[in-house]
Amino acid sequence: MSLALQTFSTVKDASAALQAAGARYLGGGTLVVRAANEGDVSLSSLVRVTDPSLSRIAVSGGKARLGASVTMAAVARHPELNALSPAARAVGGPAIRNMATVGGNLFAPAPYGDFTVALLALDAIVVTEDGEMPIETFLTGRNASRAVVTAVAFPLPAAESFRFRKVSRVKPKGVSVLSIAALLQRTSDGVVTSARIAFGCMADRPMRAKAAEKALLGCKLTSKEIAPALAAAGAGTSPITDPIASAWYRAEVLPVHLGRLLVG
Amino acid sequence: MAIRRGRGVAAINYPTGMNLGGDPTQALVHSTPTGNFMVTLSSVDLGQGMKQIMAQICAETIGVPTDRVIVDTADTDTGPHCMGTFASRGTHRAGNAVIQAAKEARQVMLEVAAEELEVNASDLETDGQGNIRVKGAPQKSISIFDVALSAHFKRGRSISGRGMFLIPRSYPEKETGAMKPSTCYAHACTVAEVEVDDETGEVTVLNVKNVFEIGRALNPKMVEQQLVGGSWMGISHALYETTEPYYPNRDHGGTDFNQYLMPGPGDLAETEIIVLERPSSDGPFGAKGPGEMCANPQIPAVANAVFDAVGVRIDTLPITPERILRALKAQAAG
Amino acid sequence: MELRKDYFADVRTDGLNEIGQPRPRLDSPGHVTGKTAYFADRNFPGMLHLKMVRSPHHHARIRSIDTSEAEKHPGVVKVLTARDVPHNVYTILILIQIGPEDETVLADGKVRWKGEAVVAVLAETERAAQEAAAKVKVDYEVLPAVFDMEEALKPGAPLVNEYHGQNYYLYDSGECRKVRFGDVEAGFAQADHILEQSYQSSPIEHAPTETTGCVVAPEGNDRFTCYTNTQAMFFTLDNASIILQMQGSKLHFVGGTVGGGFGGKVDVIVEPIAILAAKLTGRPVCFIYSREEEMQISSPRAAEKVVIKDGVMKDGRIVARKVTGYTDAGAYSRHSPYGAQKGAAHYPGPYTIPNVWIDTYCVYTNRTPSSAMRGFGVTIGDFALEVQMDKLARLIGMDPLELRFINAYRDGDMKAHRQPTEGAALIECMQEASRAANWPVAEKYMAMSSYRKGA
Amino acid sequence: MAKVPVQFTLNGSEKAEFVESGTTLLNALRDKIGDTSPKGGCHQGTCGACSVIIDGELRLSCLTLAETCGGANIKTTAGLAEGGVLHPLQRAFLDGFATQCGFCTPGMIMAAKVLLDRTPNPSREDVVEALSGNVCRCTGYEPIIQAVLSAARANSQNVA
Repeated sequence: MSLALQTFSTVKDASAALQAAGARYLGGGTLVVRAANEGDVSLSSLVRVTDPSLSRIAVSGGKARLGASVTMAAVARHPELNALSPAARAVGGPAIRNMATVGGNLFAPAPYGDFTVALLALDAIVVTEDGEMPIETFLTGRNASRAVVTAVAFPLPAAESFRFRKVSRVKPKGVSVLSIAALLQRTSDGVVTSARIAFGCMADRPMRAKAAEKALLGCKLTSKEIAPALAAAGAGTSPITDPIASAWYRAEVLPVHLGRLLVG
Repeated sequence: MAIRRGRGVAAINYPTGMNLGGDPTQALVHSTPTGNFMVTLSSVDLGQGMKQIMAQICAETIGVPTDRVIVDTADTDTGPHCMGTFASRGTHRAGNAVIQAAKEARQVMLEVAAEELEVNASDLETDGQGNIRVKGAPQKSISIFDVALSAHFKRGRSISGRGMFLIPRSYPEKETGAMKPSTCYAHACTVAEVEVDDETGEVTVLNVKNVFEIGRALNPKMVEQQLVGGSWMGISHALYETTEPYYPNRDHGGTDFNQYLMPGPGDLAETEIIVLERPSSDGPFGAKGPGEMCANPQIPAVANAVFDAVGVRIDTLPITPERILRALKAQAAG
Repeated sequence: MELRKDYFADVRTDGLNEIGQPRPRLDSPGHVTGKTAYFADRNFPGMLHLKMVRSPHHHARIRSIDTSEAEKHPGVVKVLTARDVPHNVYTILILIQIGPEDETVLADGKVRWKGEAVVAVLAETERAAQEAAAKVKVDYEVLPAVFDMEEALKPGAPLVNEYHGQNYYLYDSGECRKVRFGDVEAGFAQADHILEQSYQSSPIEHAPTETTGCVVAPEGNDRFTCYTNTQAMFFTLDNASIILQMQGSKLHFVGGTVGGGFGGKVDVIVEPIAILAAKLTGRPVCFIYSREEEMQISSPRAAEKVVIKDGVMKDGRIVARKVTGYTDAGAYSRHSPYGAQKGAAHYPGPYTIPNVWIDTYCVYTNRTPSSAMRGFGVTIGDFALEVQMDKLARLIGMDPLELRFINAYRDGDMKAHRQPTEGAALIECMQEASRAANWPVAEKYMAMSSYRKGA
Repeated sequence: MAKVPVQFTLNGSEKAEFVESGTTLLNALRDKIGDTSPKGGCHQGTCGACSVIIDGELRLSCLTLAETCGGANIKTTAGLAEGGVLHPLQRAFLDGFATQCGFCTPGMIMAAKVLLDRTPNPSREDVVEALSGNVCRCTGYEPIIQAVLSAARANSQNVA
């Protein structure tokens, strides 16, 4: 059996085709075409959708909606998505960014999925053809997910309230030792009133840093005041071990990099 | 947090050619009817530039410009035996074989020229531009083009030569290890300067100053290519590379260029290369093999620089941020 | 780059016409236009794709192999096992009389490392070959494996390779290659300080951008042309001739344009089986390593352990050096016995030391066989030696560069392997490095020369 | 095995071929069309040797299915020289001794071309970023970075 590509104009039709055994959704190709090239014979058909709305970026009223087929390059160069640009640029080299999609990144296993770390901190809504769900819910169940993701939506952060940091061994393009995204609301004198922090590589998929978030409330972003948040950063994490770094190393440097993101 | 700076030095030597010898290489050289020269080999160009260097060696020996030499190599139906491209042997072994073959061809060429000019072959010299002239009387000359035509169609001479280079094999004496591993050695000294982040163990190599002694830089731009690339690989070996990151544990081996770590274009150290030339007694125009040794001295130089910066010794390669951080924590724990 | 012509000008003739000139590379125009032909740029109609079924275990007995389902898979043309290979047990250095033959082309009864080739599948497409490979059933009895060299050398360790009978290569000199020079124990007794340190490395991949591979085409006259990126044409041809029990005149190898080697393409792994496949099917065959195979299946640079014990005087003279080197060969020899031996010749480094004792071992473990890589036998040794030099300098409170001047070899000095030093240039390299790096050393060192002893 | 038609413009000329469904653009270019300038270094999207330009954007042909390129305008290094005259990037790689084994070169040149098309006067940082998806094992990258910078300078001099 050869590998068959099936092209549909609607998500609905594609979704039906995806029910077949061995069918996988083709986004940018960086995950599934690679798997096929590497001899994953469990894959027998690739399903893609040409609906142009999947590639649309809509920004209005302080909210952004990114179609699932929007590429990292499209996010990175969009003038109204400046806050997200560092996270989009953190994915791959230029060619990968022209291919890798927002939808695909949601499924990328650690150490990949840096953009999803940002989406998690932004409390994005994942839109599928079956409806909408919070990104945390989506990530928890993503391995079993059969529904086609069509978009993600999130309130646009003010540039100064959103921070992103990816740590990699190889520059400028290397996969993550870890990545951190933080959405912080602060009073005019700098006191944190709300915090959403997400980590990459601290589990098999992006995760929230709830203990650190909580410890940050009421703090100013000084080395001294964030210390309890850094101490709590590792709570609930289960970092991956891979060729890039061990779980031990990731756990050790997580507070260091979180501290630099918050104070630096 | 502190970024701490340190520097380290290392000095090395490296044997040219297959250890203990016994690794022959042959070359054939012949002229075409219009005085171009074909070098026939079975040596392999891995990208280091073997073909170009053999062309220059042949050209220098025959006395023609390099663009009149064609290199036909790595076809076992046409090329004579070569042991292979490894052990920094290509330039040294194949170069010697090419010189020998080219000298033989040159001798025939001069003999034919001598007949045409009605002088003794020993009175002739080449001008390097494609002409043969009488020593001391350069107006009396003939082009190599005409000499080759004459050899082919008038005088029935084959302007050709055979070359073979073999360092006889040495067998180590069992109890003392007395042996002759190599006939010549290249040398290097590298000073590396690094910055170490003492909270993360991350190392930045700021600069490396490499001094290489390579016998003879046959083509300086190509020597530079190899030395710059080698210096990068040495740094890469020092800090990044392994197929088994948790050796001897066999798990988590990288399977792609994302997982197999090497410095990217944003990680480059400022690299200075200085070349010295002490010609070897048996190398082609004194050349030694710089291909392997140029990637060696950076490794200990970087290791020593890391110690200089943060006071911990990492005696296991690669010197990863994790190994440094563990050592720093052990140091702090006293 | 700076060429410092003032050094050694007295022994060198400059001003040649072609040598020493930065002529443009004749291969570069092909590279920049994409026209340079690498082996995989040759495509033949009807070419078959070879995929290898590999061992999922580090060490296991093969109880049975069932290829029936794979053979029936659409697009499959041939499935090869050990019994198809005429001379299945081989070793590449047999060509220079370094045995024993200790490795199989396709596993026969046993696998000794995870990734070892067991069955070769040939199919019309790469995809069909992959699908069929997944249908090959191999029944394994998993055996205890050993990964650590020290463990492997202990009595009672699992035996990695029966062709050796013990977990180390047996040299004519015994369990290791030895160098003995002077009296190392007397040297230690005389020394002001003793420093013994251990160094370790991990396996390293060549990572050429072009993976190892070949394309074989039957010429129709009982000859086979093998387009290959081997680093050694006749070495590969002659080994293929032995493995295939085929006269060398039947083989025609074409190569010589290689996308990076670094020592990774001298193992003769892909060519023999691809030629055999072409012979048995009468079809062109390509066998090209995937990147994953290049990373984890092709031989890496060996992991090494180096233990150095030095006796040093307060004035910086090293009076005794004992080195024990261990090369992790993995499951099979390939070039590792040669590499370990090269290490023995290289120690004690570019220094003149009166009392030297070297032992280098080539050790077998259940991992990917290691082999040649840029500088093997020396690269890791230099790391160990030169870190050791730094430690010695700090131990006696001396500048590390000055310590090296004191001990540097010079013309005429006797090396530990009993060859007099010729053509030394270490001192001049260090002098130039001292200047370039602004790392000052005492004037007496700057006045030294490799030409003769003493200032 | 199902064959499907693919049709696109390659370096200015129309190409139409039948390939097996699921064939990558890399394999279609190399095996069917005969343009072997894109190289298969990993088939994983991690080395950049297969880089081509599709409708003005740098893409990895090893991860792009040929069927998805219908009507596309594809450029490869093989089509870069016009009328036998090398492109300034090719010239710069040659003059700058920026090739060794040459296997990464076509991909590097594609990545650099996209950069210079959009950013005629790039900074070193721009060049580093543009080349970051392309692996070179021989050169240590510096000569390649210098070649791209030098091509940019040559271009701007020609324009001026």
